Amino acid sequence: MSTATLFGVYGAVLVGIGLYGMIVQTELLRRIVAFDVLGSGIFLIFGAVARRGAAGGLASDPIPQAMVITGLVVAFAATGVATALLLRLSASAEGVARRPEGPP
Amino acid sequence: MTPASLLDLGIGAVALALAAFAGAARSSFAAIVGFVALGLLLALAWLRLGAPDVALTEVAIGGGLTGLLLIGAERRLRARAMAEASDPVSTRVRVAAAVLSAGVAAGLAAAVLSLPIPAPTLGPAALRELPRTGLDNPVTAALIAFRAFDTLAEKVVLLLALVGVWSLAPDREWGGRPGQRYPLDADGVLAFLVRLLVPVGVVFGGYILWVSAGAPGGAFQGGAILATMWLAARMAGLTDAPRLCASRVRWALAAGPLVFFAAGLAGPLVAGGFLAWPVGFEKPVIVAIEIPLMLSIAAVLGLLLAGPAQRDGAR
Amino acid sequence: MTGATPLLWMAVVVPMLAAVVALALGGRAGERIHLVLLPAGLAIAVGIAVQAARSEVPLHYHLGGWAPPLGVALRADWASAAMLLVTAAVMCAVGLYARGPLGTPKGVGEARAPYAFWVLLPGVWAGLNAVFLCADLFSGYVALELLTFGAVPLVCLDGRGETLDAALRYLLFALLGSMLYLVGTALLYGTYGTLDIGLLSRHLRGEPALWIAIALMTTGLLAKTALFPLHLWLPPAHAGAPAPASAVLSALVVKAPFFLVVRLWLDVLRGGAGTPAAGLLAALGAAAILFGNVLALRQARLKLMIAYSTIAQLGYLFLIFPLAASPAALTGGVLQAINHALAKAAMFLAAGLLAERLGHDRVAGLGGAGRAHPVPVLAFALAGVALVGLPPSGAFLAKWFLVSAAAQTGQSWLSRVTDVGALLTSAYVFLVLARAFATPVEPLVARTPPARHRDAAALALAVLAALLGLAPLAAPGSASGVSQVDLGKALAYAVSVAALWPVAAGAALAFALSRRTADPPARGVLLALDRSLRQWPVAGISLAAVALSLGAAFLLRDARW
Amino acid sequence: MSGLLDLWTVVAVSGGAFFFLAGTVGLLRFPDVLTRLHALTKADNLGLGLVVLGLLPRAEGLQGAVKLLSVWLLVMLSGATVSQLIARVAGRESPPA
Repeated sequence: MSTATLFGVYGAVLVGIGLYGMIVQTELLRRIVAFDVLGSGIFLIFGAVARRGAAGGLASDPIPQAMVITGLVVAFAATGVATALLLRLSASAEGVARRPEGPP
Repeated sequence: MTPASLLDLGIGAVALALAAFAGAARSSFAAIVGFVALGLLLALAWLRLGAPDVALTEVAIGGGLTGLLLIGAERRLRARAMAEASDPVSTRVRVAAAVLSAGVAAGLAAAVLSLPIPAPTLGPAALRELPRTGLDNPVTAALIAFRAFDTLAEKVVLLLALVGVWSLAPDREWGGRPGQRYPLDADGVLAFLVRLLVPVGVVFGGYILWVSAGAPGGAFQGGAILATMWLAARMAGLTDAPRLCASRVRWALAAGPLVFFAAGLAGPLVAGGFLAWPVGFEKPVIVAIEIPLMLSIAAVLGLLLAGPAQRDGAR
Repeated sequence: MTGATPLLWMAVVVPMLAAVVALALGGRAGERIHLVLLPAGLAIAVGIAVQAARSEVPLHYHLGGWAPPLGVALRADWASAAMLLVTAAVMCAVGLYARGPLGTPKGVGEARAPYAFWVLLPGVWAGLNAVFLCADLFSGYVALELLTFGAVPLVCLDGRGETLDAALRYLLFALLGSMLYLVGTALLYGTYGTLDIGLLSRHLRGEPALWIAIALMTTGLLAKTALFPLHLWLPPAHAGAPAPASAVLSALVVKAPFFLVVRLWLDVLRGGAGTPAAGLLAALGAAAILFGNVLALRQARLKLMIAYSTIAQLGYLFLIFPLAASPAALTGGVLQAINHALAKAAMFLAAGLLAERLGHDRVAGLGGAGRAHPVPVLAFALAGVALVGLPPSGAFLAKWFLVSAAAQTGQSWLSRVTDVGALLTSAYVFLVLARAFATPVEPLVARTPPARHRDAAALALAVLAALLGLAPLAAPGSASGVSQVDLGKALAYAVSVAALWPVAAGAALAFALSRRTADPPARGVLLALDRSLRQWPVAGISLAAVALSLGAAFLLRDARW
Repeated sequence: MSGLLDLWTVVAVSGGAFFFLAGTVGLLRFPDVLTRLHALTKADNLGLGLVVLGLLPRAEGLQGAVKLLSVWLLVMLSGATVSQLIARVAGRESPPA
């Protein structure tokens, strides 16, 4: 198996681990960590795609690389908004987080 | 089995173990440490995949800044001893989730294994058009020329995310300073390190941007380094976060994207289209965009890390 | 090149620029900039619509002068143009309406909620236009994220704990959806070396990676559009947000992922998704219609009722996929999306006005509102007419397209679903009206003086929705097929017994229910089902199950390639 | 000459790897924060130092050598500071007997 395919498969497994974590984690911060793991897996699949596209002296196709860089930054922003929301939620006196279903 | 493929196998196996650890660890702190380690390891994977630009971004943003965000949140949550939504998930649900997630992973793996040979690629096309961008690094060219629209939109995404974070401030603290004030430890080791490191870091951030025309690097990576330097200076108590209503803060955030917009809007007049760069002046134009862009990225990343205003509010 | 027009990038860049400048200037600048943005955005949308109607080919623009596959393009067909127009219309009404409740208070330089709202609203507008215009699936991802980050903070602008909870759920589920979409783009790029919709549709050879990619992307988009059973986040988010934000979220934001599903299934796959998968989407849509409408009828609070009604109305959109062989289906789907956008925005605005003036939004306590506050109630009634599908609303025409497409393709079960949906919709619309015209239990005290421009904003949208069915009279010969419809035939159908019995039955049901004075009881099989489906782990499992079922359905598709 | 340099690289990098291994084992096996730190800093300073020294002859020109050395210097600097900070926190939480 080539490096690209190998990391692509690893990426797929990371997606599975992250997805499972996002579904079953009850602690919200852990859910966010699982989201980041899921994202890492997806970016790795992009990496596999990029590496497979190595041609003309390039070690890797630059277009998917640019997409991953964009995606990484967006994932960071997502983590930022999610943690800020979580912190505000935990600080709010109502502490609705204890009501797992939320309203109504 | 070549040494290189053994290395790949090893990196992947440890990455999976770390991901599983991040999922299964008992404390959230351990889970976050697992994730940060995963990010660092994935940077090695990106080098193996021939993508040093992404490796830099992964280290700086994927593992580094995201890890900082998560650790900061964990520390504050622990301080509040928040009663978590602790409806335990039943075993049945866990099994169903595990089976279905495995199914999705298997489907993805099958898709990866079935990708066509020879693989389609835009690499040669990017190389062919590279001279028209005045750059030598095709990844930078993709970000700032071929797919400049996505990059521009993503800058706006970052700003919206920041305004979203800001909007979570308590009303009375609006416009105040984010995060806590760290005491100055004047003779301490941290202040010493930061005084030594910040100039190096700032030079390095600029260097990462400057070389990105021809070598791995870019505005994101440079901006991430600058943001970390700012955080280090705050943690050492050498500087405090500014008030978020200060107009210099607002303009520092907007300047990069606005220069990008302005250059894009000049395109139809001087280069035949929105986001088209004038022939013969591509590189100076791109540099003129990327320098303010990096500063704005540093500001937005640093302020996303800092969070909403929580003291010294206007009211 | 024919069909190239700079208006396309302007439609995205002008609101983006407004957001960035509003962020930089701060204070009241956002509100003021919005006053300039409204006419500009509307003019751009009208300009695109006019050009799209005149052009033989879809409009397009190569950004930076780089042609796909290396560069990215924007593209507008009649459906994009229609969505841009309705977006501009709703944004204008919401922008005018919000100047009251979300204006910066006098004597304050800058306030939290108004500042955030007037930066995020143009951001959402930019995101919507970018989704409707993108010709590249990765640009579509960035556009979806613009929407997510613009929309989520709007949910919790008032900072109450329950809205924070709703916002966090919405964010995490939407992000999960984005990730599934993103991984699909990776697989598509790895298979075809491009993400341009037009190029992709020409290169398809039916590889397994294609089907896995489309299954994951579609599932991600369904999560973001809150199609049953992936609706866990929608009711608390749409009901908890301030009224103008609810209007934008419910009317427009959930339409964007649907629009990308249409792009994937009808443009990339060119209708070749196969019967089982299309049937699966339609079955989920049908379930959404029945489930969402019954739950809407069971809600005690007006805003929750409207939010559940959105879940049902989104279901109609997915009925078009098994009918994709008939061009009428897409026309019907887009018309339904537009009709719902106008009607639902009007309803949320009207509900917001009523809640401000009554001090609550309990349906059982609306008594006397019809006399005291006639304009919001009239707006609600007209929007209700449009939701039920009475002529001359857009929904009546949309339903006509659906019914005729269903008859052409021999799938008349879809018409039964729409009949039951109309019955239930008319029941809750008439229930609200019956309550509003009942004698109040205690005399009403107006809390805030009515502001005429805000009443007018809600009413204008409602009138537009109620008259949308007359669009064929105005639309010039366009590719949409709207103008080819035989309006006489459609009208004859709309006033036939076949179309009117559900409405009458619903009205009767509403009358029966309105004799109860208390809130509806909070128990029942469907309510319990809803509660369990909206638990996070269950919704996550549903998401994965939908992805796998779609993948399996693709494998079973009739051999087309 | 090049044979000797290769030998140097092999020896030095292997030595560095040994210190990393020893440091990791120490991190896992030692009982408390301070002893673990002790193990870690050995890996950082000696291990990385030897690896850098071993790689120096293979650096691409002067610029590459300077980069390698500055990596070592920066890691030493931050490692020393961070272990100071960790030790301080550890000392505050459970003062040495």
